[in-house]
Amino acid sequence: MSLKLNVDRAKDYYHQMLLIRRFEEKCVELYSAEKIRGFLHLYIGEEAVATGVIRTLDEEDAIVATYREHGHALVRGIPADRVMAELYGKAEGISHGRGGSMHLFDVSKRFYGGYAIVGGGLPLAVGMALADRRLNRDRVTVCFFGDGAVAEGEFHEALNLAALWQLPVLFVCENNLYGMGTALKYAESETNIAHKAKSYNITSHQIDGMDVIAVADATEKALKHIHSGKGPVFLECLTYRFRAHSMFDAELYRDKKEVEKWREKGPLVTFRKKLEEAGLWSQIDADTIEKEVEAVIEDAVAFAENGTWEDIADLEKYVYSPEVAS
Amino acid sequence: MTKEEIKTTIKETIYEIAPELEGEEIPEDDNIQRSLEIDSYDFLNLLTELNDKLGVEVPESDYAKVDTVANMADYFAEHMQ
Amino acid sequence: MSSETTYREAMREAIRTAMQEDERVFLAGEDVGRYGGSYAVSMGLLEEFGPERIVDTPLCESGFTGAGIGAAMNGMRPIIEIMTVNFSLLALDQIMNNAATLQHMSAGQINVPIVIRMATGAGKQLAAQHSHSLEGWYAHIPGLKVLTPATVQDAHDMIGLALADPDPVLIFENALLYNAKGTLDITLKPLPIGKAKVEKEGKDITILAYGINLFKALEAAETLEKEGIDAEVIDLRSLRPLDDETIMASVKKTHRVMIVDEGWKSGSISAEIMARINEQAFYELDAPMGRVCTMEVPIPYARHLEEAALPNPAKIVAMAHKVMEDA
Amino acid sequence: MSIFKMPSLGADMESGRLMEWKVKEGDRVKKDQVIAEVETSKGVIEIEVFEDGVVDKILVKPGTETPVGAPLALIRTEKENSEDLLKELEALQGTALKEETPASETPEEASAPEEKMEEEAERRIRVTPVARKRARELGVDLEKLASTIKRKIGLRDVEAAAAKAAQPAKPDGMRQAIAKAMSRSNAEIPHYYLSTSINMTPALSWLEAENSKRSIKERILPAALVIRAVVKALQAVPELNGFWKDDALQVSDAIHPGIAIALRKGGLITPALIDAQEKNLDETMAAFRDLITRTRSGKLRGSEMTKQTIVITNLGDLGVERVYGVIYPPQVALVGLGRIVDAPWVEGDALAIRKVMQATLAGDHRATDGRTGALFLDKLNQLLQKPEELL
Repeated sequence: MSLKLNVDRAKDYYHQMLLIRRFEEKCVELYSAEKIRGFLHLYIGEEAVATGVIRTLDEEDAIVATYREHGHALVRGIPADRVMAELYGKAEGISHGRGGSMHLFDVSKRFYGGYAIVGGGLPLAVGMALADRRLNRDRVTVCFFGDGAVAEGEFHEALNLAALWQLPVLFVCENNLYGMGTALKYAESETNIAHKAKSYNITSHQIDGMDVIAVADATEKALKHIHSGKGPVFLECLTYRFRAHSMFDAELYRDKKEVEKWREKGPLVTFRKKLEEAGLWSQIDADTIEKEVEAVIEDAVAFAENGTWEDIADLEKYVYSPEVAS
Repeated sequence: MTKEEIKTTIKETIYEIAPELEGEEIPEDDNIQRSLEIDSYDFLNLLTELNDKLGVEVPESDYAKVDTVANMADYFAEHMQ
Repeated sequence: MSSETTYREAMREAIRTAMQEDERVFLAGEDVGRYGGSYAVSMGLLEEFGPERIVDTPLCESGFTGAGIGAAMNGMRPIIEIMTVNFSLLALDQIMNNAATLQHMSAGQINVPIVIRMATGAGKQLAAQHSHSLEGWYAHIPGLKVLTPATVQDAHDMIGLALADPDPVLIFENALLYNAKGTLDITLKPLPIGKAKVEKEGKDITILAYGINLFKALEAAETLEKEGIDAEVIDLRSLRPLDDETIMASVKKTHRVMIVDEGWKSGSISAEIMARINEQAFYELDAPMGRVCTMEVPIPYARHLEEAALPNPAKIVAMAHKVMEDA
Repeated sequence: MSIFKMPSLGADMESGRLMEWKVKEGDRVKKDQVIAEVETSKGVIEIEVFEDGVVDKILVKPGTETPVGAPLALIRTEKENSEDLLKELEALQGTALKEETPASETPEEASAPEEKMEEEAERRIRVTPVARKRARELGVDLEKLASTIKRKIGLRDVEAAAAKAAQPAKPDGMRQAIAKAMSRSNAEIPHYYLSTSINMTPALSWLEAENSKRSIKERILPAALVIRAVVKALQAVPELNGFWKDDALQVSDAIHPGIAIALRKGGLITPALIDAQEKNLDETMAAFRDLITRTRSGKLRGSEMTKQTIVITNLGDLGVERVYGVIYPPQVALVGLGRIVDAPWVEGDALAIRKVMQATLAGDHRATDGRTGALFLDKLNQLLQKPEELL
């Protein structure tokens, strides 16, 4: 454990991961109650990746994520109530109900969404990094994507460009072993994704995505590498989603026992174990955190419930920028 | 036939003789020929038609008595009995 | 201040000026740098602005177009050159799913001021995979703006207009026009995006055209003139937004309309225009509308077949006759 | 064989629209028979054939706008085919005939299924959208219009119909025609004018007495009496009745006075009262009546538009006292008649009040001089003093 782990940090990580977990559990409930509609992709089981990476970033660094991005959004600090209202499709949602679960954006937090075409966010991250370099801004763009994206052309195009142009991009592959219902071994000739990334001349590591400390540690190192001008870094985080791909998924493609096995090394379980080993668990006051998180989620649901519907007269808003005087 | 009916008949006949007046108001107290650009031929036609319809033949010597729609109606009313 | 120049040079001049005036502008695409641009638009710019601003990309349309979008989201003013519209299909995900939607999905938090230029059209015996005309197809997509410069003046002006626009703008440059000469007056205030231009006034029939077909339409109008048919020729300039106002005003004047469309008939921009005229000016029509489109075949290689597939002045004249005679 | 062509019904007529054939192929026709109606800028005019014969072939369909001189039909006559005619026929056969024949068949074939459809759709009138809109605005009855226009009704048809309804004889075209003719007249013809006062009391008294004996339908208007007098005066002074052609006066035996007839909403037409010299007063009145009726309903004959040998303009109804007219070329004179007014009149050595009319003669100085004109006016005056002789 190279990262100095203190109580504050431990509390923070635990709080973030628990927030994601409880928020997502609430989402399941609300989806079943038809409060949330559309697609709902849950991040439960993968909390350590978003938390480990994002809590290590500078606030000027940008994030490009996927359609499984509630966790990333929450960790980045987008208020849970705005996220929940967006899932409700309410005018108070972060995108006024136009994005929904798969398209969360908060530019003020440099959170650039929310992409629902697998692999589609990667080139954007490359471009954002290109802009930072051109404008001499010492920032990093972090791009999250799943193992499914590895098969997409855009993955390869983006990696090649980022490496070719030595851009400040941190690629974070959340390898949860399944692209929807297709196991990685049925999709890739080479299942070690970090190896693939290496072939683009990118510094690349495979890490334990269930261990928030390991993730944070690797991120810290990667950021140093990028800031030193050595180009992009690729992190393959081995993780697992405990829930189905989306709400409407019978999970015929995997064994319940496999899920159980992964649950045993879930990020919260793993983290608690580590803290106990370090003698910190008793100091973080898990009950208080639990209550705080419960309160936040309760408030978020109330906020969403009390939200209003966007006026249909405003439907055509946000297709083109408002007229600017030339 | 009342005088009003006679007037209506006169006006209808004027419209027949001069269809392009259709839609225009025909003044009752103005000289028919001058106000409506009715020439002597049209006027003769008008009297011929009215003769057919009302059975009154206006001699030329009485032309001065039938110069307006109102006068013409009076004239016909008088002579129809 | 007006001078005779080519479409290509006018465009290059506009890019050069934009790059001199705004550090955020850069040009990226396949072979735009060392090669000088596959249609030589960017010839000499690499030397002037260096490889950081004239960026040669690998063959990865989706990658570099997406990178352009990302750069635009993050403060730059990229001009992305896709060699031809045919290859833009590889970047369609980025253009359609990202550039066109981000503003809406983010409720106005993000705008994408990207300019995507591409050569378009047939006429050089390049066969089916290098001869598409899909500008009307792109015009289907809300969130995009679609420009089709026909004249040398517009080749110049539209670069500036597109860069100044806060939203994604696609510029379709007909490959046969690059060598075309015309007058350029850089002091003229450009006609805004979304404005059509009446190139020739007339009273008998309106011919709507864009891009290279503007010239075919003007040629046809000359022929018609000799026959006593006074055609009004309008350069649409922008396929999205369409200038309904100018179109309807002309329909109200001539009561007869035909459209020249480089695209295929089915689901084309000409179909859209006809539909709008039907919606907005049905009671102005004195004859069924006509159109000349590309024949519904993948563009063939052989010269005579290709020529037969495309709109030309004779077809335009014939269609004008049909519309005129249908009284 | 002869070719029946679109006649020139006026110096300024360039083309006409054949509206209706009154004969069909194979019909026997007689000289002067009206065989078609042609729409011109001056209205619909019936046109006559000039020879006896049989209609061999109709070359132009109704509704077709045809330039003056273009062949409309072939008439089989006894006339021998001259070389020129043969050539012309050949040319026709080569072009117009061959073109026209299939052209007149194709649309029929093409319209056959359409007609069927129309029947099924209870004969829906085909009107373009803008025509429909304009018809509403202008109050044009499309049903009525559709009964005369068999093809699709367009904007132009509606506007033409509206214009026609507003002004039966297309004043614009007419105005232009008059403008052209009058400009030419003033430029070419050196006019001289003579005027005389005529005591109309005897004529009007006689006429009133005469009319009082007649039914209203047989009454004679003063205008007819004056026309009759002018005609008789012209018989005495024939030099004013004819044409100036090829730098020479050609006196006409027949007298076809063009009678100026005003169209109430503007414009003036001067159709000929044909062979007025052969008509007594009653016949003159009847012909005058007929001419006015047909002028106003737009049903003049071609010959009436072309044959005038002199013009008589009577603006008396409008209160004008004296008329200085402009001669219609190639005619050589115009008679102008003013209003009949009560005026002091010297009779013997007493002053009396009499009905007085100013008669004016405009003469072409190339053809005649003032003496001729004076003779004419004097004769006219004499005739009107003995109206009973005009019967």
